[in-house]
Amino acid sequence: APVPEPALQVAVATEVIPLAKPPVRKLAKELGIDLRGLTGSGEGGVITRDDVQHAANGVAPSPAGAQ
Amino acid sequence: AAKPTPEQVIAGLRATSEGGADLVQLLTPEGERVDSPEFDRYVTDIDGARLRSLFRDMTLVRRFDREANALQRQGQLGIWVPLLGQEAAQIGAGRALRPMDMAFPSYREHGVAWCRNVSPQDLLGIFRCSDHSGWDPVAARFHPYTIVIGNQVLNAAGYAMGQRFDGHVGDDDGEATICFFGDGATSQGDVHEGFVWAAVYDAPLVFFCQNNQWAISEPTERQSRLPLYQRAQGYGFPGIRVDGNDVLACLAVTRWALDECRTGNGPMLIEAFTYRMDAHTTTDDPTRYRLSDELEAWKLKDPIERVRAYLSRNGLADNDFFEEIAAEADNFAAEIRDFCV
Amino acid sequence: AAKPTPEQVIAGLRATSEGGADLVQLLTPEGERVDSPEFDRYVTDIDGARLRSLFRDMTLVRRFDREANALQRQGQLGIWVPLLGQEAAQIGAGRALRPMDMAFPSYREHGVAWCRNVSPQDLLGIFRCSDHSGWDPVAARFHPYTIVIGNQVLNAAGYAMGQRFDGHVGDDDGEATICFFGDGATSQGDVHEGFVWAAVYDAPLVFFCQNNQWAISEPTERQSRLPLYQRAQGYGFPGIRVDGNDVLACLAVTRWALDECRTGNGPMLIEAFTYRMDAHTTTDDPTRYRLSDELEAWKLKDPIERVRAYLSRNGLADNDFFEEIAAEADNFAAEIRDFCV
Amino acid sequence: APQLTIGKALNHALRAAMEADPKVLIMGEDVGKLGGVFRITDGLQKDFGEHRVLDTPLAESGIIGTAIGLAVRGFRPVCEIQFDGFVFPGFDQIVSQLAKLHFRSQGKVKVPIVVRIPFGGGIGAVEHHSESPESLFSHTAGLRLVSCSNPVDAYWMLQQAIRCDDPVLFFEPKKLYHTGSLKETVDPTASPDPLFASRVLRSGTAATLVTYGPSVRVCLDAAIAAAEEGTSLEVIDLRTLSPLDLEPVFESVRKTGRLIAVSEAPSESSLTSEIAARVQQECFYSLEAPVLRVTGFDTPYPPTKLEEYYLPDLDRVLHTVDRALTW
Amino acid sequence: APQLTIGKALNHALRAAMEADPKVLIMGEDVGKLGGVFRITDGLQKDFGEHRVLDTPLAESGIIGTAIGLAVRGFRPVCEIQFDGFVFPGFDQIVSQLAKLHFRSQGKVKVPIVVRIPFGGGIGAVEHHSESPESLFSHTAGLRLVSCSNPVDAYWMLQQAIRCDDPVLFFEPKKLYHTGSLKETVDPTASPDPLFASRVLRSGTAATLVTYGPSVRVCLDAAIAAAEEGTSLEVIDLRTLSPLDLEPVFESVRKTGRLIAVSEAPSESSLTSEIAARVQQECFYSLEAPVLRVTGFDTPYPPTKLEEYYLPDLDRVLHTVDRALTW
Ligand SMILES: Cc1ncc(C[n+]2csc(CCOP(=O)(O)OP(=O)(O)O)c2C)c(N)n1
Ligand SMILES: Cc1ncc(C[n+]2csc(CCOP(=O)(O)OP(=O)(O)O)c2C)c(N)n1
Ligand SMILES: [Mg+2]
Ligand SMILES: [Mg+2]
Ligand SMILES: [Mg+2]
Repeated sequence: APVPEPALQVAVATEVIPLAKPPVRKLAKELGIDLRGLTGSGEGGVITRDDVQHAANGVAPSPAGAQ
Repeated sequence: AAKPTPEQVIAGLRATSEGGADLVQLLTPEGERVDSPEFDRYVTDIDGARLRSLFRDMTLVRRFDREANALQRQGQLGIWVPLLGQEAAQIGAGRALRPMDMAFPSYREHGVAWCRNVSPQDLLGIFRCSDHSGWDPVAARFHPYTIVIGNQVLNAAGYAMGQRFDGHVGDDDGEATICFFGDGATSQGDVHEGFVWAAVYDAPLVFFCQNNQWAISEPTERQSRLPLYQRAQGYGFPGIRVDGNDVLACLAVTRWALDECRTGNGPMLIEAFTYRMDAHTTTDDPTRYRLSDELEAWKLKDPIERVRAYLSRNGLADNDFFEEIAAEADNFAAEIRDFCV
Repeated sequence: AAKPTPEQVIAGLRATSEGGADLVQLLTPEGERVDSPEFDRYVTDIDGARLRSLFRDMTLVRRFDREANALQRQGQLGIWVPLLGQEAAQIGAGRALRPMDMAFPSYREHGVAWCRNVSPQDLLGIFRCSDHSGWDPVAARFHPYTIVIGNQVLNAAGYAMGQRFDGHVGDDDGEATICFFGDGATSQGDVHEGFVWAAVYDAPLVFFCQNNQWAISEPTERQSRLPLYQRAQGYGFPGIRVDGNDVLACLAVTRWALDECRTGNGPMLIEAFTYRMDAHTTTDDPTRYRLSDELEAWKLKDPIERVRAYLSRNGLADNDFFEEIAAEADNFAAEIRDFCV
Repeated sequence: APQLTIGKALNHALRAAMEADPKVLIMGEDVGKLGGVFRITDGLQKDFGEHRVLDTPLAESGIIGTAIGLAVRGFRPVCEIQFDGFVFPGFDQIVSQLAKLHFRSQGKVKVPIVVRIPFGGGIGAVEHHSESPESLFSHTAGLRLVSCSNPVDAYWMLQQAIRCDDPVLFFEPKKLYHTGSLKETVDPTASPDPLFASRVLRSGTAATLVTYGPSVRVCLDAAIAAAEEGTSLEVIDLRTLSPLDLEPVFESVRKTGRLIAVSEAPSESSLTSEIAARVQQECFYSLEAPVLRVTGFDTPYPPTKLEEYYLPDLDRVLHTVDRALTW
Repeated sequence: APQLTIGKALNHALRAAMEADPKVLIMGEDVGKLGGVFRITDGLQKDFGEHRVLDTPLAESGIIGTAIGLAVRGFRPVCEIQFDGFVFPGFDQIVSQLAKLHFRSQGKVKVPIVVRIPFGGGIGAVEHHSESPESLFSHTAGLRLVSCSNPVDAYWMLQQAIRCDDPVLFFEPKKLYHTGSLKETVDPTASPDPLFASRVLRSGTAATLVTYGPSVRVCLDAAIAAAEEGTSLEVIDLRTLSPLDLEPVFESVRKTGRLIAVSEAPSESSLTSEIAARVQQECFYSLEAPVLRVTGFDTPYPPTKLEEYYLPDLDRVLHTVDRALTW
């Protein structure tokens, strides 16, 4: 799929920003992943590197690996 | 009963008085020369030509002031700080300076700037809001205008200490510094500290207070019980009150004070008793706080008119001279206008 | 020649002088009563009992001071600011106050604190570094110690203005304020501004300057050409110099000044001419900057000894009395020590 | 209820406070007959007398220092500093006494003083008349700082500040004093918002603008302009600068993911630095872009011919919004 | 080359500067016979005379204000402010004149003044003797600020500051003045690092500590303690506080992903806020945790019986490192 203009669309479209630390956002950007589509496996629903990596690999993140 | 009576206070301080018994005056408002055994000798060189020159200084400076005021009204300047009425104090003090002396102005000393050869164009930058100070203060020996009330007094004290540390004080060829501030400024801590420092370091500094009777809307009673020149008493250096509308007296007294300083007897305080004939600045409205009577009374003491009267009465200047100066003033004003518009 | 001669300066300012011709003194260093047509009437109530009481005040306060100094040396206090030598100035001034009067100290006024019933324990918190001020300044009518030199002078001027605005000034029942500061403090802008405000608002404020000859290592010549009480001349209120080692004179002069203030003639400046017999604080080393001769000269003018001499000579106190006070002082010191250790 | 400018609202507030409490005094340079150089105290000396509206000697340390003494005596002085740049001679009394007396005396001495400071640029004045010194005071523990941006707040916040038992520095957006277009109906019978609380002025979704005082108008205008181009901006008026009330800002950032802090003051070690520092910590996982700032430059305030380049304006704010959106 | 404490190194630096340039003056309270309350000017009046080492009247506005005049006259005054808390009476001259004259005069007036300020706590002193006012000056455009943390820097930085044509506020970690264990060999023939540059004191990989002045020791000690537990910390000494030299900090954060800024000053609107604000912007995508701060509290400086709870110490720094590592 073509990479969307992530920042603009995300900001306008969501009510609550998907939680992720900046380097993870960067990774998502680089891999063309829209964080809105992900469920964070980190504490409090934070999206982790693994979550992004798995999404990029087309694999669902394992809840067990969250902690 | 320690407190002076209200009458004493008013006699000492207020605008409508003549400035009190201690006032040094060489030229009355009517243009009559008054003898002064003490100060005559400081103006023995002021012959007809030199007095005409002082007249010219004051006239041109006033014309500059009025032109700038008009330019402000027309939107060419952001603000103007009029000197109207203070020409004698500033030209008298300014012309007493020697080239190597240093001057620290507040923000109203356009007449002193003129004497330091600061061009009106360079000076106007501040009021056109295009710079904070347009001249070379080192070359002109005229510090940038200082707006924060009192600050420059300490800076001047330091400079004068430096003149002494450099060994440039002690005889007739010595250097001196002059510092200008207003009646309102005398309340500021910095002015006091300037007095303390200058006294302790024997600094060759003339404190020149133009008491123009008003600090914006506040009369001198809001700052002091006693005439301001008496402030010096508490510090151990002389204070003197001069008729600030008498250019000859201002010249004489400032020369005396500068001489005392350059020979090592500084500091000195001069209170030039004068009047701010216009508003504080072009944004001010003096009708809110003072009566026009007061202004009318002071018009009779106009600093320029008394010199005109003296020159005429003594045959030192004829009509041609006055017309010539008027024409020069017109040209000068036109130049300034051209520059701004 | 405007400048005073070095001799004049030194005669006026320096430690080893007697304080000059203007010094008000009621009790000589030898304990002899000097008549004063002007000030005797302010101490007519000081009979034997009352003088013994002043002696007791000074003795206990000195003992407190010495104990605190020792406690600091033993590590029980972080720092101590000795008052040694200034007992007469502080007890004289402190005992002149009425309950409704207000006092603004600097940081050395332990003797005044004593008169305001601030307990030594409450006072020591600052020096034990466990609080910044331990007493209730509102209840005691004794403001927190002020360390930033000069600040309290303006605060005191404001308070005194408030006494006037409240209508509590104007007759013998009026209130007054006293403000303590040192010789060094006179250079600060805030002290000047305090003079200006108090003068302009006719504030019932006694400026009480303890000239203990030193501002840490700097002698009074570093601050002024003239004796400090003369500073008042420039503001239009009276200045007076009192022998700061003479508790009777300090009491009389302060009562006079407070009375002038409460009846509406404030402000007033008192310079108490005294001597800091110990270091500036326990962290200071005065041997670096002053000769022990000076201290020896001042020991002859000890504020407590002259009262002891007067009491003895006039049969107003016997040995029992002095022993009793000594014992009380010992107990007092022990209490303080117990509290700290 | 009257329609008032900010300047008039402040004047009404002073009058109301003086009527409500005889201990309230006004002190400053030219506050009497002249009514202050901005006329904020207009008419008050005439109606309340010279002992309640004091034309003081010309010295700011004196104004603050004597106000402290008056406060210790039981008065509630409201001091006017004529212009922002002239607060500095009074800085020592503010920092060493005003801010510390309550703490020093373990709460026994109260100093309920309000120091009114007209601040900020945009009036074409000479040097020292356009400064924004608020960050110096927000760094100083022991002071409360507030700033109003509209007539209703001006009216209420000033009265609340005067009633507060702590010292309050009250920053007034001088360039808006007499702006007729900002006039609002001020209803003296209404009940005001709390003094020490921020307020969301406009809600939005794409990014948040947080600001105070004179820059509030700039941010609101920017939000309107952005809306026209389809970008929805949230605008928060801090109102209280110390203590800061950042909860509404955090909440907003958790929603928008982007924050731009706007102020006329130089950025270095400032309130906007503090906001950025706090938000990046509190909203770390929500930030889609770093907190950005639009401020005056780190130079002395320029000659006012240049001030339009110095002050945050619509273009700089919108440009920075774009940077945040495309980070 | 001698082994010197920071205090002695400063004394040697002053002597060297006075020998090198007859225009260098020393001014302040008690700087003459006493040699200053910390003895930093010890012996200088004896050797250079009363006209080069001036025991001034007791007023800080006077000290700064006359130093400015002396500088305009061509001197290079080095002013000593006795303690941090006493700089405030001189604040106006610093902010309104010292910081602005060069700018105001379009570069024609130079004011090469150094204001030495012993700062910070930890000496068990009474009120006003333990403050950290540097952020107030870093917010003020037109000033340069530096702070030394060791004898070699003390020796060179002070001389460099005196040679600088701009005004420099020189913050000295007073509690370390006479710490014998910090003695270093100061070689007057060596060539110093540039004045306005930060320095990485210790390199590490897990997180970065950035600090200045007295807290440098605390951070170095923390790094040593952390190393023992296997955590590698990088430590940066800012040295220059204005202008900040943050490039080395950015570089470090890009490597470690975590930054803790440490200072004794209250955090609100401070230098550490500024560092956090700048780093979160410049290193946004590198931050594994928000920039955290360990600072004094936002209260007036407490009675010194409590100062150990107020000042950043090893435990608070390490605890904050843990928070950053586990964010
Ligand atoms: C520290 C400071 N406070 C306030 C002002 C605002 N102000 C400008 S001029 C002035 C009155 C000055 O009166 P005075 O010293 O008599 O001088 P004049 O203007 O009459 O020449 C005031 C209050 C200022 N410039 N600086
Ligand atoms: C504004 C300020 N500057 C410097 C100091 C440091 N200091 C404390 S006491 C002192 C000397 C004060 O001398 P003086 O006023 O004569 O009072 P004394 O200590 O002799 O009673 C100095 C310089 C201070 N406390 N406050
Ligand atoms: Mg001052
Ligand atoms: Mg005037
Ligand atoms: Mg003393």
